[in-house]
Amino acid sequence: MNPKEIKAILQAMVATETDELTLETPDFKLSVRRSVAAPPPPAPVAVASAQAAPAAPAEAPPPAVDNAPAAGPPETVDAESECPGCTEISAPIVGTFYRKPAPDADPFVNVGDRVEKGQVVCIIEAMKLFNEIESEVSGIVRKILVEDGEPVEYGQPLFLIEPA
Amino acid sequence: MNPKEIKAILQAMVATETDELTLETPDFKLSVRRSVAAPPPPAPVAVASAQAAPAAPAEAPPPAVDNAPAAGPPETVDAESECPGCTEISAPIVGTFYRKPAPDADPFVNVGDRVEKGQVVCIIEAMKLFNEIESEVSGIVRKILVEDGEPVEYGQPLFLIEPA
Amino acid sequence: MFKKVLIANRGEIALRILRAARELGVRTVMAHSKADADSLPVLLADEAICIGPASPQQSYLNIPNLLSAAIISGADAIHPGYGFLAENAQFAEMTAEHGITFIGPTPENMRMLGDKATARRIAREAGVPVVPGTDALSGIEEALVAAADIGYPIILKASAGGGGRGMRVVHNPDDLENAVLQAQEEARAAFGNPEIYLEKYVEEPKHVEVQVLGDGQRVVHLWERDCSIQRRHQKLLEEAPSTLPDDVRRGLVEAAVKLASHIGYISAGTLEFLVDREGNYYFIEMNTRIQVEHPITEMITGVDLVAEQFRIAAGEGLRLSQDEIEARGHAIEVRVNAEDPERNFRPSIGKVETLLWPGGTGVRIDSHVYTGYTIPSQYDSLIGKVIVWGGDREEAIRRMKRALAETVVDGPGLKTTVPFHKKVLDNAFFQRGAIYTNFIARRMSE
Amino acid sequence: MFKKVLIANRGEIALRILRAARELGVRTVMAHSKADADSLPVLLADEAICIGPASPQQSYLNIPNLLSAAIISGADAIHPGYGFLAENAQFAEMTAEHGITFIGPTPENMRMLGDKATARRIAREAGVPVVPGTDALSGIEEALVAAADIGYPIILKASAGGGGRGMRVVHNPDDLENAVLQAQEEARAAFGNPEIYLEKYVEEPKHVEVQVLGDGQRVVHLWERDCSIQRRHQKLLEEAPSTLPDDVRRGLVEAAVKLASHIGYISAGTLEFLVDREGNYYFIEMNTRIQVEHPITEMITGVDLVAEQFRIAAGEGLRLSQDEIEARGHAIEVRVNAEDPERNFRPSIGKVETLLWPGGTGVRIDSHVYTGYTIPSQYDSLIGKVIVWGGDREEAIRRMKRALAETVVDGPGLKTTVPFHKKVLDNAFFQRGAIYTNFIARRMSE
Repeated sequence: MNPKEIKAILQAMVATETDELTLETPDFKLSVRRSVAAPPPPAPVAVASAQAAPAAPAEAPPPAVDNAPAAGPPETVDAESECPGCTEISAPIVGTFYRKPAPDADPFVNVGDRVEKGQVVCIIEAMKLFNEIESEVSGIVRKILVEDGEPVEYGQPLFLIEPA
Repeated sequence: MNPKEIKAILQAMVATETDELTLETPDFKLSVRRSVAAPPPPAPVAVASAQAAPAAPAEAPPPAVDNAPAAGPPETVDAESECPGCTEISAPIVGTFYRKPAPDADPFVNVGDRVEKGQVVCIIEAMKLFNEIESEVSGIVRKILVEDGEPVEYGQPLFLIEPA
Repeated sequence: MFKKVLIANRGEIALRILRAARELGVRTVMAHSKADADSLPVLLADEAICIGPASPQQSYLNIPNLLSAAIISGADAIHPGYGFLAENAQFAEMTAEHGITFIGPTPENMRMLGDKATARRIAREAGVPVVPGTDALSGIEEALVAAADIGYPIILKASAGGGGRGMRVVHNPDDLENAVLQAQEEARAAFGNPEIYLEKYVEEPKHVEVQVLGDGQRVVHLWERDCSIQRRHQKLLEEAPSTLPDDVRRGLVEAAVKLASHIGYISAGTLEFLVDREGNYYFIEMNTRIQVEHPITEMITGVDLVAEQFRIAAGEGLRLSQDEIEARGHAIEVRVNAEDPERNFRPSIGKVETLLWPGGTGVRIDSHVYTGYTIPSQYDSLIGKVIVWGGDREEAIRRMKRALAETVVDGPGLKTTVPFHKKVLDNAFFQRGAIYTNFIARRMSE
Repeated sequence: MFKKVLIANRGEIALRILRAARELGVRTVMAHSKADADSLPVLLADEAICIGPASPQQSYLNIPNLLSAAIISGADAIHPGYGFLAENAQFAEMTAEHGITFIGPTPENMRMLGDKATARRIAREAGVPVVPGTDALSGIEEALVAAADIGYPIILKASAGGGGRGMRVVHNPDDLENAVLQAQEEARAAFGNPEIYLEKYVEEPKHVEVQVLGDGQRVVHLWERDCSIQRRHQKLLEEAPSTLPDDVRRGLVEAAVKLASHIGYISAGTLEFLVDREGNYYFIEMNTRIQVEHPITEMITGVDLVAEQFRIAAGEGLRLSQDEIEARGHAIEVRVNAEDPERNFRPSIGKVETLLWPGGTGVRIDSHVYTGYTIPSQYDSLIGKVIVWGGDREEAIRRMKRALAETVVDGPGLKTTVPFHKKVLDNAFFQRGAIYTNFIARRMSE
C-alpha cells in the first residue's frame, strides 16, 4: 500500500460518494471516513471541495448583541499566559477591593513580595464588613490585577502568585 | 486486493445501489458503507435538488420540522450516480406525466430505446393542454423515473438518457 | 371551509398564510421556485411543489404552472398573498374557471380599482373626496380658471408621465403661464407628448390608509394605519392608529366604508388617502389584497385578517359587526429589509448566521428566516417584520426601541434596516407624530 | 423612576425584568452566577456582575453578594423575579436598610402571608372563604361533630405533615372513627407526632388564581388564571380567563381584592383558590411576587405587570382604575421545560443546536435560550414560554397547536415538554374545559 494507491482509493471514494471504508490485511489496516455533512457538490469540479469539507458544523456563536455588557465581567485573565506557572488569587465575594488595611497604611503586599499561605493580601469590603482575603499559596507576588478601591465581582482574579 | 479492485467494488455498489458492504477473507477484511441511496437525515434539505444544494460546508441545518412536506418534491436523482455519463430530461412545467399519446397507444419511448434530439418522449398535461416534451439529446433511454399518470413538479427528473 | 389551499407566494407572507390555514384546519400546499426550496414555509407546509426556476416570471408569476400545481395537488383554494399575482384579475378569473376559489376580491372588484382614473371616477360617484384636479388641459386659460377654482398651490403633471418627471409646483397665478409652457415642453421632451393636467398640491401630506373587510353584502372598517414613513414610495415603518384628530379619523374610515360598499367589495382591502395639515383627506387608490403592514391592525383590533379572508372566500360571510371591532392601544411595525441603510439602501443579502428576534410583552415577529438560511437574491429584500403593541403610542415606541435593541440578524456581508429604524424611533419629530411622506427625506438625511 | 436596577435572578424572568426596565429607561445590572455568564440576559444587560459559583446557595441565594453587587454597581433598586429570594422578607428588609428599593411587596406583606396558618386567619378576618377545617383534633368526638358540621367527604391531615403523607379521605361518618385512629398512628410513625386535623375534601377542584396589583392605598384585580393543568403540583399549562361561570369569576376576583386590600398589599401578587364543581371557592395561599404565568394576564388585559411593579415601587402609585382594566379574548401559556415527558419528565438538558420559536398573529415568546446556548444543569428546567392570544378559547387552542407545530428546540439529547403539551391540547376533556388539578393524572396517563 503506497500513497499513490491510497490516493486512488480516496479519489474512488469521492467519485462514488462513499462515506466510510475500512481495509484490514495481515500487513495493515486502512480506515477512511468521508464527511457527508457537506451536500453533494454540483459538478465533478467539486472533488476538491468535498475533500476540504470540515467534518463538524461550525459552532454557532452567541448572538453579538449591540449593547454588550458595558461593565460586564472583566476580561478573563489566563494565569498561564500572563505569568507561566503562576496561581491566581480570585475574589471569593463581591465587594470593593482594598490593598491597604487603612487609607494611610502600607499595602498588604507589593509586586515582588513573598507571601505565605494564609497571609492576608487584601481586603474586600462588602456590606460595610471588611473581609480579609488570604493567599491560598506561598510564593512571590507577580502581578496585582485590580486597582485599589475598585469594585470586584465573584471569581475576579486579583493577584498572580508564583509558587515558590 | 488493489485499489483498482476496490474501485471496481465501489462502482459496483453504486450501480447496484448498495449501502454497506463487508468482506472478510483470510487475507483481509473490507467494509464499505454508502449513504447516498438512503434517505438523507430528517432535515428537509433533502427536498432541494442536487444542483441547487448550497456548497457551503459549515451549513447549520434548517430546522427539522415535524411535519416536513408529506407530498413534497420527490427524492433527488443524481444522474451521475444513477447512470454515469447520463443526461437528465426534467419537467419544464408542472402537470401530469403521460408516457403514451393515448391510453391504448404504445409508450413514446421505453428503456433501451434510442431517441434523437427533438423526439417527443412524453406528454405533460397542464390545464387541459397536452404538452409534448422533447428530448434535449440523442442517446439511449436508460431509466424512466416517473410512473405513467403521476403528477410532476417543475424541474423533476423524468428520464436518464445516455448520450450516444 | 376549504380542505386544501395552494399558497402562491413566498417569504413571510407565505408563512403568514400558512399559519392562518393551519389554525383553520386547512391543509397547505406551498408553490415555490427552485430558489425557495429550503425556505421556512416550504419546510413547514403539508405539501410543497416546485413551480419553476428562481426567476419570478417563470415561477411566482407563471399562471399555468401555479394552476397546474393547484390542480394536481387537489387544492380547492389559492391564496395569492401580496405582490406577484395578488391583484391580477385574469389570474383570479382563471382560478375560478378551474373550479378553485381565489381567496381575495372578485375580478370585477380588481378591475374597477385597477387603474387610477377609474378608481377616481368611482370615488367621486361614491361621494369620497379625491385630490381635486383636471383632465388634460387645453391651454393657459383653462389652467388659470381651474387653478383659481382649486386653490394654490397646484401641481402640473404630464399625462404620459410618472416617477416625478415633468412635475411642477405653482404657488401663485403669476407663475402659472410660464410653468404651463415649461411643463408642456418638458413633457414633450421626456414622453413625446406635451399633454399636461393640473392637481391640487397637497403639501407635506400624511399617508393614511383604512383597512376594510367586505363580504359582498356589507363592509366594515378596522380603523386606519399611518404609513407616512416612506423612502421613495416604499413604506418602512407603519403605525396604527394614526395620530390624526378623532373627527378626521372618523371621517376617513366612513369614507372608506362608503367607497368599498359602493362597489360591493369582497375580502380584505385597503383604501389609501393623503391627509393634509388641515385634516382634509383625499382618496388616492385602493389595494385589493392583504398588505405587508396588516399585522398592526391585527394587534389593535385582535382580528385575524388572513383568517377572515379565508372565511369570506369560503362563503361564511363577515362574522364581525362594526360595533364589535374595537381598537385598543397602539401598534408599530418596522420592516426588516436586507438592505444597507448606510449605502443608500442597496440590497445586502447573504447567509443568516446569527439570528435573535426580540420577544416578551407586546412583541410579534413575522419572519421566514432561520439560522443558516441564505436569502435568495431574486426577490424583494423583506426578511422579517417586528411588530409591537403598547397601551399608547409612547409605550409602543419605547417597546419597539427595546425590541430592536435586542434584535440580531447577522451574517457575512449581511446588513439590515434595523439601525435605520432605531434612528427614526429616536427622532424627536417622529416621537411627537410630526410625520409626513417627506419625513425621511427631510428629517433623516444628514 | 429608578436609575439602575439590579436583577437578582436568571433565565427567562431575568430577561423579562430587563425588558421592562429598558422600556422604562432604567439601566440594568445582571447579577449572575458563573454558570450563567453566557446567558442572554447577561449579554443584553447594560452591566453584569458575577455573584458566585453555579450553586444557587452561593449565588442567587447569596444575600451579601447580591447586596454588595447592588451597592458597588450603584443600583437604586433590586428586582428579585420569582423563586430564589423573591419571597424572602429578610432580603427585602436588608435591601431597604441599604437604601435600595426592593421591587415587590413590603416585608410585612410577605410575613402576613408567609405561612398558611396566618394566611388562613387573615383570610377569615377579611371575610374570604378558606377550606373549612379544624385546628388539631382532641379526639373522635370532636372529629365527628366537626365533620358533620363541614359535610362529607372530609380529609384528615397530620399537623406536622406535608407532601400527602398521613392524609386520609373519609366519605361517611361510619368510617370516621377508624380513619382517625389510623391517621393518628400514621402521623406518629411518620412525623413522631400523632396530632391530626380535619378539612373539607374538595373533589376534583380547579386551581384558579387572581392577579392583583396594589399600591398600599388601593388594590385592583386583573382577572383570573386557570392553572389546573399540573403535574405533581408543578404548573405546566395555564390559561386566562378560566372557564368558570361569570358569577363565580366575579365572586372570586372580589374576594381576592378584599383580602389584598385588607393587608394593604403593595406590588403584584396572586391569590390562589380551589374551586369545586359547584362553584364554591376557597382561598389557599397568596404568592407575593410576579409569577411564571403572568404573561397570559398581560395578553388579555394589555397591562405590563412588571412595568407596574417598577412604577409602584418607585412610588408612582397605581395608574389604573378597576374600570380601565378590561379583559379581552383568551390566552394560553405552555411552559417549555427541558424535560423528557416520555421518561417521567426527567431533566434532559444539553446544548440547543436548532432553535425555531413560533411567530405570527397572537404569539408571544419569553425565552432566554438562543442557538448555541448550553442549558446549565444547576437550575430549573424552564427554557421558554410560548404564549398565545385568541379572540376566544377555541381560537387560542387552535393557535397554540399551530404554534407548537412549528416549534423546534433541538440538540443532542435535548428533550422538551412540547410533545406533551400537544397531547394536552388535543385532549377532548381539555378542549371542553373539563380540567381539574388531577387532569394529568387522570386524562394523560396511559
